[in-house]
Amino acid sequence: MTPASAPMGARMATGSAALPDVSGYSIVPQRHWGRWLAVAAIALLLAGLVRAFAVGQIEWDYVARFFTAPTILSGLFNTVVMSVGAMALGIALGIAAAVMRMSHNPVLRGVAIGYAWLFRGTPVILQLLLWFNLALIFPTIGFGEWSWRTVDVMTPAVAALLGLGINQGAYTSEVMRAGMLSVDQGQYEAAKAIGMTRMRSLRRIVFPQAMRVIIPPLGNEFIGMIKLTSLASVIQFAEILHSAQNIYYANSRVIELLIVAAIWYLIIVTILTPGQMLLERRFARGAGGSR
Amino acid sequence: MTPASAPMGARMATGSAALPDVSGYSIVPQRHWGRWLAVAAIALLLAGLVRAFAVGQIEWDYVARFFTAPTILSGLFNTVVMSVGAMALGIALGIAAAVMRMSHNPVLRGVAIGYAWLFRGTPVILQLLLWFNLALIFPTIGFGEWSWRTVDVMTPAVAALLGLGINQGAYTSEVMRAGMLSVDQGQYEAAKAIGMTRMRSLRRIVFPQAMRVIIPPLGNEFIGMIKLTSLASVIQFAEILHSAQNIYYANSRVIELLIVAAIWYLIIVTILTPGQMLLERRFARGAGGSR
Amino acid sequence: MSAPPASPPLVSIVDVHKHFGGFHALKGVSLDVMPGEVMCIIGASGSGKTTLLRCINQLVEIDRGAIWVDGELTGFRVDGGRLHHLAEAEIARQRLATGMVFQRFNLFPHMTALENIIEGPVQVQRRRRAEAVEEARALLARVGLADKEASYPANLSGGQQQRVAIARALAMKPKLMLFDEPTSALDPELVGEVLAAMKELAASGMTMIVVTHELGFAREVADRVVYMDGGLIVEAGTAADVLNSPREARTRAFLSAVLS
Amino acid sequence: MSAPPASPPLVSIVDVHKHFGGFHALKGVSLDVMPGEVMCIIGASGSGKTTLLRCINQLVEIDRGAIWVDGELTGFRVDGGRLHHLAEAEIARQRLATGMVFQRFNLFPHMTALENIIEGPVQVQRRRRAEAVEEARALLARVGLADKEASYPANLSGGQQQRVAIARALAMKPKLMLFDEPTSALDPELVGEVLAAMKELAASGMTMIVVTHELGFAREVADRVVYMDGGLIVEAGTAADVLNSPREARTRAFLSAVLS
Amino acid sequence: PSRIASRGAIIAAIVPNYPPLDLRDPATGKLTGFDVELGEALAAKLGTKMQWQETSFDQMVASVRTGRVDIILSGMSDLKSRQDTATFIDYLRSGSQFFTQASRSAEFTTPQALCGKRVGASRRTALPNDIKAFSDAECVAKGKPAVEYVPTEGSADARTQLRQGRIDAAMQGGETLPYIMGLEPNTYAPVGEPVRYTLMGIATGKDETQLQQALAEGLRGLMADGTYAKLAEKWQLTPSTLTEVQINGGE
Ligand SMILES: Nc1ncnc2c1ncn2[C@@H]1O[C@H](COP(=O)(O)OP(=O)(O)OP(=O)(O)O)[C@@H](O)[C@H]1O
Ligand SMILES: Nc1ncnc2c1ncn2[C@@H]1O[C@H](COP(=O)(O)OP(=O)(O)OP(=O)(O)O)[C@@H](O)[C@H]1O
Ligand SMILES: [Mg+2]
Ligand SMILES: [Mg+2]
Repeated sequence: MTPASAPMGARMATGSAALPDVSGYSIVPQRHWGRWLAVAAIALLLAGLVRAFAVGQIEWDYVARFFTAPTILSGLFNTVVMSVGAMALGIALGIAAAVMRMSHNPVLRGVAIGYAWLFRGTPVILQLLLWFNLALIFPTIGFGEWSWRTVDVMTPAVAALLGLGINQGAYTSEVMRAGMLSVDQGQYEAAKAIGMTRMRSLRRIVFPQAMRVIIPPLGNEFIGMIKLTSLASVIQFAEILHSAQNIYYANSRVIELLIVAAIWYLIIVTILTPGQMLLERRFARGAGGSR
Repeated sequence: MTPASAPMGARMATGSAALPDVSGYSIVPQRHWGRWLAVAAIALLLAGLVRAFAVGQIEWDYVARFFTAPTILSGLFNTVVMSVGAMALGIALGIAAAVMRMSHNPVLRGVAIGYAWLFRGTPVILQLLLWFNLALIFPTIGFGEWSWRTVDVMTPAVAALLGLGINQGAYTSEVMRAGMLSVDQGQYEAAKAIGMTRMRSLRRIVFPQAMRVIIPPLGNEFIGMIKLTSLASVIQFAEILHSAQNIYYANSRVIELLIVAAIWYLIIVTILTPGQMLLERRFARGAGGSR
Repeated sequence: MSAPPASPPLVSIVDVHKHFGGFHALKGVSLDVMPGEVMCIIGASGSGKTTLLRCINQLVEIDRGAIWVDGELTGFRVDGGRLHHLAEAEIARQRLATGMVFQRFNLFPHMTALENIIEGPVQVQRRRRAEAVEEARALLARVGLADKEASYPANLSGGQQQRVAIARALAMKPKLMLFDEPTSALDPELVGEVLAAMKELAASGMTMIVVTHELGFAREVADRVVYMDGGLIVEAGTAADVLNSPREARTRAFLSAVLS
Repeated sequence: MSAPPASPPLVSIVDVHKHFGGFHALKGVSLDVMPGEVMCIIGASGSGKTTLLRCINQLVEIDRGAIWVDGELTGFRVDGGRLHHLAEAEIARQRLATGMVFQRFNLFPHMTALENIIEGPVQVQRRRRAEAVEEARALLARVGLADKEASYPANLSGGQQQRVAIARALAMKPKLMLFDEPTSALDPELVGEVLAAMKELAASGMTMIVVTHELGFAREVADRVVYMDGGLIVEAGTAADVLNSPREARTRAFLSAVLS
Repeated sequence: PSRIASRGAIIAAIVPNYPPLDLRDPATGKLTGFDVELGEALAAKLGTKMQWQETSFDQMVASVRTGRVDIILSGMSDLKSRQDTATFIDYLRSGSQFFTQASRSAEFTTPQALCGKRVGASRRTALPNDIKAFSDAECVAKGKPAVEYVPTEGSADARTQLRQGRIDAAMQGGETLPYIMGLEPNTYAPVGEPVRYTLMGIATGKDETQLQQALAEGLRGLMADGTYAKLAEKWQLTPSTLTEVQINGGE
């Protein structure tokens, strides 16, 4: 071994003269054969699909025509209103269940756990059918003077609101609970120390901080809710899928109208996604790893 | 101020003689009135519900009778088989999409993103209807010699499998991606350094570690899938809700049969939950905050 | 024991016991604090110092004994020779007499320094916002943070956060201030600024109970020093007595451990 | 430059350049390592030491120049006077000639120490499992961890983990071992055990390139020491030359900073 | 046709939600009903077998069009509007029949009494049109409030809504009522006579003349040998039977 000392950047040792000098050779740009094969296959598939849709038995002018039909637009409106309403109910119930779940009272805790188990354990569609047909169990609702026929109360819209909202509440309660648990115990104590009651400290101190953890999953759940409302079509709530079905029962343009509904759903969901991000940024205020 | 020095545990300073001595007084155990009121209200409500169900227009012997009717049991079987099948397809697609999403090729990445957008942006029920009616677009599937009539291929079971599985894949890909990102970059390098190719290192090193992050959400998704199969009833796949509906179409016992289905769902979901925990523990092997 | 003094004590703790599950954290503590007095509590980890403070402002409920603050029995109402628990709202009202500063600051991270300070006056005491803001600005100036009113806690140093926390407690105009190791979560170079704010407060005549390991501060500021061990007060007296010539062997052992 | 030696170099690096985006991390590095030689690379943070090692075993692709390991041109195939990229499987095969030990150990946390070691031989080299286990036990004994074969990495100390990592690399029977600051993530009291394992390895005749700040180790074990700065080799020579009487001002500045 | 001969079975679409024509036996889960037994007899007569394919009402017409099935034998009405897409071999007469809860039969003695009331029917069928036509002619034209149509998911759901009182009356094929009333005694009562008669037919692809002839021939045979009448009696459908086989007789 002959330790060489040479100027920086130069060859430093011995023997490499035995190796061929490749310094003048140019590098052939890399071609990712397998990769481009995959791309080609996918492109072919997509092209085939597009062609099939174009020449297939879809009449695109029907899609265009019905895209803004009054029935469809009113269905769209109902979808959005129902999503907002059911989500609001879900959030209210979710907060109540989360607070009950964290109470010291075992009965309240048990009720909250049972609620989540029951409604997370059964399909929404089944819950909707049960609410809609509630009159088979309770012909009337209320006591004595104040009693109504269940069917008058339990319209498709009300059944959908209850079914979707109560089901959502079971999921939201978990989100809320995670949010509240994410707030440091010291925050409760600091709130108490300046004379706040438990309820006021939840409202002023704990929830605003929990929001940062709560908003992202809640945004996802809201987008899920938009799509969930489609199930209310089976109980005759006139949301957008129901509207589309009503039209195709009359004119047999099944695929065309399903496509109309699909495009509308994609539009709503695509609009909401950046909205969710804005909201998340808004609630990250003052965060930065303190505490 | 007269600093006193006194034996430990004794009164230490001056002046408290002015205050009444309450040491002999017993403390009245606390009664949480509001809390117990809430409990009473809920108990009343529950009792009322139970009574209503008991005396209401539900014929419980029908529930008992049909609980194990052959149709229901075969529906149950189909529900479970479809859940497993669709989940398996979803996992396969999810892994493929996650790997594509993390590839260097922009086209593959774009396809993976588009896939997630399209299938997460539309309701499953709509996807199921589209698959089931695919023959309206493509009367035949395949090329030349190897071509089949779409309707022979796209039976309710196949349409349900594709609809549920492909939709699930879009969600699972996010789970898989999060799992793969949770594995330290150093692990890929260490795998390369002992001569592994990318695919082998994914299989042997990355996925087994990602499992710990992947299994909990995947368990939730599987439980969700059990309930999602209920939607396949609209395309005539004979899962348990469809079986229940077939029976109540014939005998009009709507609520009774919906209750039968609900109980079965609760049973499956309740059985699966501890199973999920076991699995989670299994995959936490060797974890303990190393790296 | 001794003759009644001119004014009654502000805080009077009589034979207080506290259990956590099976663990006996306070084993009968009695202590009076006079108005304007600064009392330092020292003692080893786990000796019950924090628990005693938390009993005084009712973050923890006592099992036996009694605590009077400003002439009121805390947490209970006497009726027919028996003690009845007070309602939550009553307890919240009683807590207004005491301000508390925590080891970990516990500022509200979603509020600016100013908002942290006015939260209590506006939301709890229902005072006019403009007035509360004016006072809050004065308090911030007093703890040397006049320029930080719009900063969120995440953007303040630990020492600045603790000074905001002191201002937040003072904004409620408490009769008594409790400090639970206010400097022990701070980097050494930040301890001084917080101690300075506390000295200024003591000089202004505030009654203070301070749990601390800063013996220098205790020696300089405390009227009395109390040494706790195993849920009991082992020794109490002037700072000079307790810190320089402790009577008890345990106190001596503790002091020599802290000083080395 | 100098006369051809008896044996050809094991590693021959010729004018290697590497850019990361716009950043020029290696600016033309040339270096030969002879079989059995132990070479230590020292240099300030960001000088390109890690990048050079990663180029040698192709974790990073070079932009210009050439690297030969064991007589093979790495990463490329010469065809018609042009260089063609090798397929991934070929590169993986070439990597078998080098073992690498990382600063952060990078053991596979879901496998026991033994499983970590046999993973390469069994999965990559397709050797019989029983044989691989036997050799792995011998390697564990050699690094002083015979009793830890069933432990998961999470239950090993940093020093133990790093010794398992050395055994894992040796299990592939490499011709060349690369070490990237193998002791800098270790608590000081654990450094010695890892250096001891490396000294034993050097004594056994293994060719080693070691990036390290442990000048004591370099002085004792290295045949040559290379000082890098700003993506270039500034100075190279025997350990005694470079460490005791560096010619370059930058080297002197670096050494005096490290030693103080 | 050769396709059916080589397969050895006719594929028939059925939606088992229309008792007594099409249902699944709750006890056994087997398909049964008048349509099913008639279909089996018909197939036997033609020397082949029936292969039932359960589908949804929405998909039925699409199914013959796409060739998913050879025929639809599921109580389908032979309507002019449907004759564009399929050819029907008529085998039963159906009447769009209002009915109400037995307890309210005194309230609604004639269909005209339903003006201004809520009436439900499956939204997938032609019945909503019948209700509209009736309402226009008998209510609106005579200055009475129109019948309010309430859509339901199927006829079973219409009955469920009727029992809950969500609707005042419902409409479905009158031929099925006797059986339904036997199933749930004292629950329902018909209101007057059917407002419109239609024919129910076996739907086939438009170009499948060979199959249409064979089916018509077989059906005539069943009528001649009394099997048709026997089955109709078993499922309480005698009043709705036809005496001759028609092709596309519906209007
Ligand atoms: N909420 C609680 N539940 C159970 N045990 C508790 C609780 N709070 C305090 N303890 C226990 O009571 C004992 C006294 O605790 P305390 O916090 O009062 O000690 P301290 O003197 O403040 O010690 P340090 O100097 O560590 O803060 C400790 O052993 C502690 O574990
Ligand atoms: N993957 C990468 N992408 C971008 N820049 C990189 C990457 N890897 C290294 N660099 C940059 O290249 C330069 C050299 O990095 P390298 O890790 O080789 O330094 P080093 O000598 O090992 O330093 P240290 O002693 O800190 O490990 C650094 O400025 C680093 O930021
Ligand atoms: Mg403490
Ligand atoms: Mg480095």
